[in-house]
Amino acid sequence: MRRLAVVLLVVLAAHPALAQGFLTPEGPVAAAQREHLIRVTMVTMIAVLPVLIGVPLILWRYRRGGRGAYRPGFDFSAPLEIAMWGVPAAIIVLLGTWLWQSTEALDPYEPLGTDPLQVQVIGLNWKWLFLYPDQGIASIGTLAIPAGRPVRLQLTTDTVMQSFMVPALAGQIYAMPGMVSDLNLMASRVGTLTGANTQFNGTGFAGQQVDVQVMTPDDWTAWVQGGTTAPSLDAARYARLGVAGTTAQALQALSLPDSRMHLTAPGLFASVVARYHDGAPLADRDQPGAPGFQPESTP
Amino acid sequence: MTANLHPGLNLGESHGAAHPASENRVFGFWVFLMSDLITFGILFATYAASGTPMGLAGGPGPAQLFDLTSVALQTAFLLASSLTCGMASLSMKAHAGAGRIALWLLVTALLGGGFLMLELSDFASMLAQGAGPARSGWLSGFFALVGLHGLHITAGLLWIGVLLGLLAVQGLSDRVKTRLLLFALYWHFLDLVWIGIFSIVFLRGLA
Amino acid sequence: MSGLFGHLDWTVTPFAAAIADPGTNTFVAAGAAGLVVLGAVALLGFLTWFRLWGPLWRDWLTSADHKKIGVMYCVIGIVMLARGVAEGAVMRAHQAMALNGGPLSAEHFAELFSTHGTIMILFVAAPLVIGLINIVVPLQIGARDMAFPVMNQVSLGLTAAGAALLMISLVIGRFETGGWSAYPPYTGRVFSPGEGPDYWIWSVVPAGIGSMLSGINFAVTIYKCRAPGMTYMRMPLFTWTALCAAIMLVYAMPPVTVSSLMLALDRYAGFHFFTNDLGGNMMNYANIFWMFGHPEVYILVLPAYGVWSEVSATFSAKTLYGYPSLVIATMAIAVIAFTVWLHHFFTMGQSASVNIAFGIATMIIAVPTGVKVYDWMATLWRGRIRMTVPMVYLTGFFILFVIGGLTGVILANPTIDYQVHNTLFLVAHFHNVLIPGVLFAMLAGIHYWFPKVFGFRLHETWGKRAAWLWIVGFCVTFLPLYALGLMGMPRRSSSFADPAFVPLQLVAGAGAVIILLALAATLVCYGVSIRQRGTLAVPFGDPWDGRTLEWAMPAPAPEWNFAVIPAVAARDAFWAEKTGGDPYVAPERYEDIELPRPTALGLVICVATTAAGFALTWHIWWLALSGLVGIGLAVMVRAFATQTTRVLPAAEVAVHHGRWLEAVHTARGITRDAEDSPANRGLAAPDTEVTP
Amino acid sequence: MTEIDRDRGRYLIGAGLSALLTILAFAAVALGLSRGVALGIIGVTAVAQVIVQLRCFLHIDFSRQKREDLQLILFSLLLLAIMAGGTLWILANLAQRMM
Ligand code: HEA
Ligand code: HEA
Ligand code: CUA
Ligand SMILES: [Cu+2]
Repeated sequence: MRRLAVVLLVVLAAHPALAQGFLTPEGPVAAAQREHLIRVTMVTMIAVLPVLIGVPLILWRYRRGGRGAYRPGFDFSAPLEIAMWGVPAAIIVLLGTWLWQSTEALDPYEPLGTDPLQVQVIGLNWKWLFLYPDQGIASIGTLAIPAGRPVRLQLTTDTVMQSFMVPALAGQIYAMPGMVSDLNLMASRVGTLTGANTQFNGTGFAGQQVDVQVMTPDDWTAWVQGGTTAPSLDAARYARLGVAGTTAQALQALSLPDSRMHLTAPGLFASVVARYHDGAPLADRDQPGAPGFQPESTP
Repeated sequence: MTANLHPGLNLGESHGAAHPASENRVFGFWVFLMSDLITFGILFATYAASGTPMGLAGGPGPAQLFDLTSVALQTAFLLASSLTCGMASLSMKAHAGAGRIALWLLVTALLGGGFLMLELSDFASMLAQGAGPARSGWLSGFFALVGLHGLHITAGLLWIGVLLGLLAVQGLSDRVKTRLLLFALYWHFLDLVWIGIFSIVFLRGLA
Repeated sequence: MSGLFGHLDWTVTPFAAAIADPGTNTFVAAGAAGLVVLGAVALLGFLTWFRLWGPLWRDWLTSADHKKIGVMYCVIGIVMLARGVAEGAVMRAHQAMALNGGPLSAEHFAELFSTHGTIMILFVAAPLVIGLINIVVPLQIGARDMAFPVMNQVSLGLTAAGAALLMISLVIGRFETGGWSAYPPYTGRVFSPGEGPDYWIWSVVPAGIGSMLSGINFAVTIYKCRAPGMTYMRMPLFTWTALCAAIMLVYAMPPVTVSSLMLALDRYAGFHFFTNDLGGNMMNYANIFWMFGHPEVYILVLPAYGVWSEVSATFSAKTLYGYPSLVIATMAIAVIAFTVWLHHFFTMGQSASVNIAFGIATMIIAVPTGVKVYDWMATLWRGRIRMTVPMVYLTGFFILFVIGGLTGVILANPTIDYQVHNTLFLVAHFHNVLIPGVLFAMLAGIHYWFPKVFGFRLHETWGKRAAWLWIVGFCVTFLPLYALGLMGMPRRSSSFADPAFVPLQLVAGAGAVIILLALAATLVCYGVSIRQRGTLAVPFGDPWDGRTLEWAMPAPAPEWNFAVIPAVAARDAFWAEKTGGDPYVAPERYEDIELPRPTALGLVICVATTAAGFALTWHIWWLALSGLVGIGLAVMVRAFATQTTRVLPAAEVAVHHGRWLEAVHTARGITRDAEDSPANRGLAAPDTEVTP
Repeated sequence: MTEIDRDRGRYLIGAGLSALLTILAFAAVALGLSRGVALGIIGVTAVAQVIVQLRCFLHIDFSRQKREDLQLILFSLLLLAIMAGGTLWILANLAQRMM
């Protein structure tokens, strides 16, 4: 079984799609998660294999007319009881310890190093908007990051609840309106990865994907530079993004050449979060992503 | 079986067959009340968790809305009604006759009704100040919790009506006795929940 | 806005949509709606043609007999199962073709997984489990009926009302699209203004209340109505698991009732529990929903564990191994199940300490569950095993459930859950525990207890064919989903962009075909068995050489269950009598038996609740009010009823029982060699020593 | 003293104690004691009053026959504590990390 599991993992890993999954990690967090998965699977095998192997053997040996001796009164054995409770308990103690350590170590709120790149993420129906406050740019549906540098994502949504996930880097975290959650990640190699929303939010849900472009620091700087000369993300453009639609539809509606925009209002993220806390009711027409949303009416 | 006769009740051995027969019902009703307790518990937790600046959403809070005097009066009404309800059970145990029981029930209903009127007038004045359940998450929690208790009281009043009808039509039969016992449990339970409400909602809010 | 018909008009039917906008998508919807309508019409026609309205009314709809109520629960479960399986198959077919699209619209797909999930958990698995408990528990503990037979009927009525509303949603309007967990704010008024979430709310709330009442009923029955001598530590394990499940129902149903009603207040009355603005907190919805949702899955699986305990002991002709351990493990699972709900939202952003606490609590459940699995293995060990249909399911359960449990333990690690939450890995996990765990057990349980209720066995060969098809079909359909999840494919996706998903999707699609064959084989099995009921009849009542009390009476079991309430002296009460004395002796004297009178209360409540739910969904206020008032009036009027029981004279019981005893004494028992032959009339002879 | 008198006495004592405890709690607020002290008094009097009413109105005690009820109530309180306490812990933790 252990061999089989390894073989299975290798076969799966050779599969092209796995470039997207965390079994072929592109960063330290996903690598640790994969490590943890393998450890847990292997250790549980101690408790599981006896069942997988034992059941067929017992069924054969003790079948009616089979060789096994019949002991209809056998209903207790102290050593067996001890093993039955003890072995799983011991395994759980071990797994619990690992769970504790790894959960503390991989708290998504903990930065992965000093001076992380700050990216603010706003979930919209059905696209992700990334803001780079320090660089003064924004980008729809594309998250570009430099390889080797820790990244700190701060997430919220300007519509219903969503969950931002990049499997090859760090997995996922929920994003909710009026709230900010964190996800720290880092990519070790250059490449293109896929990210997604995993929390169902309507008909465009399946298409709410993200291109995660991991670049060399130089390429990344150039990419950022290009963004500062792109059309700017003003209030009207932002409001237009709130209309439910895919990334492609949004880019077309704003007639953008590529995903980048110039971020002129550094407080955009904070104001999106604050919108839900100002004590006034929000009419349907002011709720991005809702069927009744009207971009013109948003202040 | 007899050693395990069901409690909570005021029926004694003197009540013969009615006693064991009511056993299952009373126990079942206890279980139901415990389920109801969880319902209230969730609303309590929701209410308590929403008393944050975010939950208040800039709207009025306890200090502006709660009226200590009215709450004290409501508490007095409900406690008194619990006592009169106990007197109804006691009259049953003492074989004091259907009339005496009906009288105590009527008093209980009047006190319960008084409680309800006060509560509704508090609700009305909150609504008049623009502090309805639609104003904030905290107010939603408040109206759901206190309102659910009020609904229970209303159901209790209807129940008294049915009991009075039963007493009139069937007299003090064994079945009616059991129903009276269940009602008494229910009514005392509502008083217990009210202790939670005036302590956690009103007094904590005003302290 | 809301006149006599509220928001209702002809355009809300899928037929209108199919005419306005013909295509695969609208045709599938209209076809499904058409099937429901045709099915209803055919049923009405059938009943009228064969003049079955009278018997249906007298013997079933107004009956308060726990066995009949149990059977009706199972019928609801099986009818809804047909819809649920069909939806599952359609979803798999769609996803197999969903590279950048797929035949169905995204909205239709969303309706499918939402109805499928809601139906399978609340209207298939739960009714089957509750139905089986209803049928079996009073027989196992030596009781005449449930503690509250009429309330039992009301529970059934409420569950049926929820199911009815779900079926209506197929024909009139649309269902909710946010999954069976229906998270707001997506399901709130702003983002889902239509009737969909309302349909969900008003089918879930009555079913939840009905289940809570069932829980009370089962708990009181088991606490208070046991036969003399049936101490706690002599109760059969199925009864133990039923007791624990019942207690869980009492405490786990309020959360879902509350969270659904809070959602309703948000939607109907502008409250702000879960809205985006004015202090709503949608995280609390997830919190409350899973306070129900997690215990619910253990409510379903505990009775399933109970079935395995009965089946493993009976068919290995051996005492159950480790009875005290099994009891302790059952109780442990029931209690710990209330402390783990947060594992459904590890990724919401709470701190590591919270995740650690709930993660470890979750893992601990693996210990008692493991003990149970090992105990069943030890029961088989040194037994004399007959590979009957229930045993085939048990085998499938052993191998597959352990894998599902293992992936559960994997999910319990927040570290890993950050990766596989909301992916197909999770979908694979829960089908892997629900199908081999719960549904295989229900199939095994139905096969096992069917003769007790209907008086004849089910066909073994067809049963085995079906069982193997289920096992194989399950593996082919769901194991590939683990891999897809690890590759990062989110659940609830109506399409995907990565061509690498295609091969495994195709395999899973093929599996769905095998599953449809399995369903067909199951139905054939029932059909064949009904046609051959003469040769399969087991009137003496003990076809499997059973061990517990329910096998000590004729099959079908009489309405009053026991001619005289038995006195219990040992754990495997019937087995003890068979080995130590004569179980078929006439009692010294018979007594009058009090039985519940038929009543229409459950039916009235069912109709009124369905009407109220439908009316609330469509904002038809006068009807909603009438329905609610109707429910209240029905309960009040019932309070005035005095003639609630009828008495069956002792003489009648004596005649019935005596005739059976006489037949038993003139018949010859069979050994287990003849178990699957027409010679098996339900009387077991001591099993001979078999040489290898 | 007959059994009935004893029972009546018990109801009256229960009501009297309840009234007293209620007055204490309300007084703590009405007199404007410091919030901490007031909350302490409210908490203690509430628990005390629940126990008084369980004892005097609902006749729950430690005697053999009532033990089943007591167990049921304690088990319910355990689950209530898990659910309500868990909710408060989870939501407070989330609020602290997200707002
Ligand atoms: C008990 C629960 C149960 C059962 C049995 C099933 C059965 C099936 N499910 Fe299930 N499914 C769920 C519960 C269940 N499901 C839930 C809760 C969801 C989540 C919904 C959401 O997202 O909110 C879901 C979601 C879900 C999806 C959506 C996945 C996604 O999110 O992307 C899909 C897709 O194909 C699917 C497929 C199937 C298939 C093909 C079957 C079946 O066809 C498999 C075969 C059926 C059986 C093996 C049943 C056993 C047979 C019997 C009981 C025999 C009949 C008995 C008699 C006649 C007496 N399911
Ligand atoms: C009958 C149904 C059922 C059962 C029995 C289980 C059993 C378990 N489940 Fe599952 N679960 C569901 C139904 C069920 N689950 C459903 C429906 C969902 C998703 C709902 C949704 O989102 O729509 C879900 C989701 C779910 C999650 C949430 C994941 C997420 O959303 O990201 C988690 C996380 O911890 C989890 C864990 C477990 C565990 C640890 C068990 C354990 O009880 C398993 C214990 C069993 C074993 C471990 C195997 C036997 C043991 C041994 C052979 C020996 C000992 C083993 C060891 C020592 C390891 N389940
Ligand atoms: Cu999510 Cu606060
Ligand atoms: Cu769970």
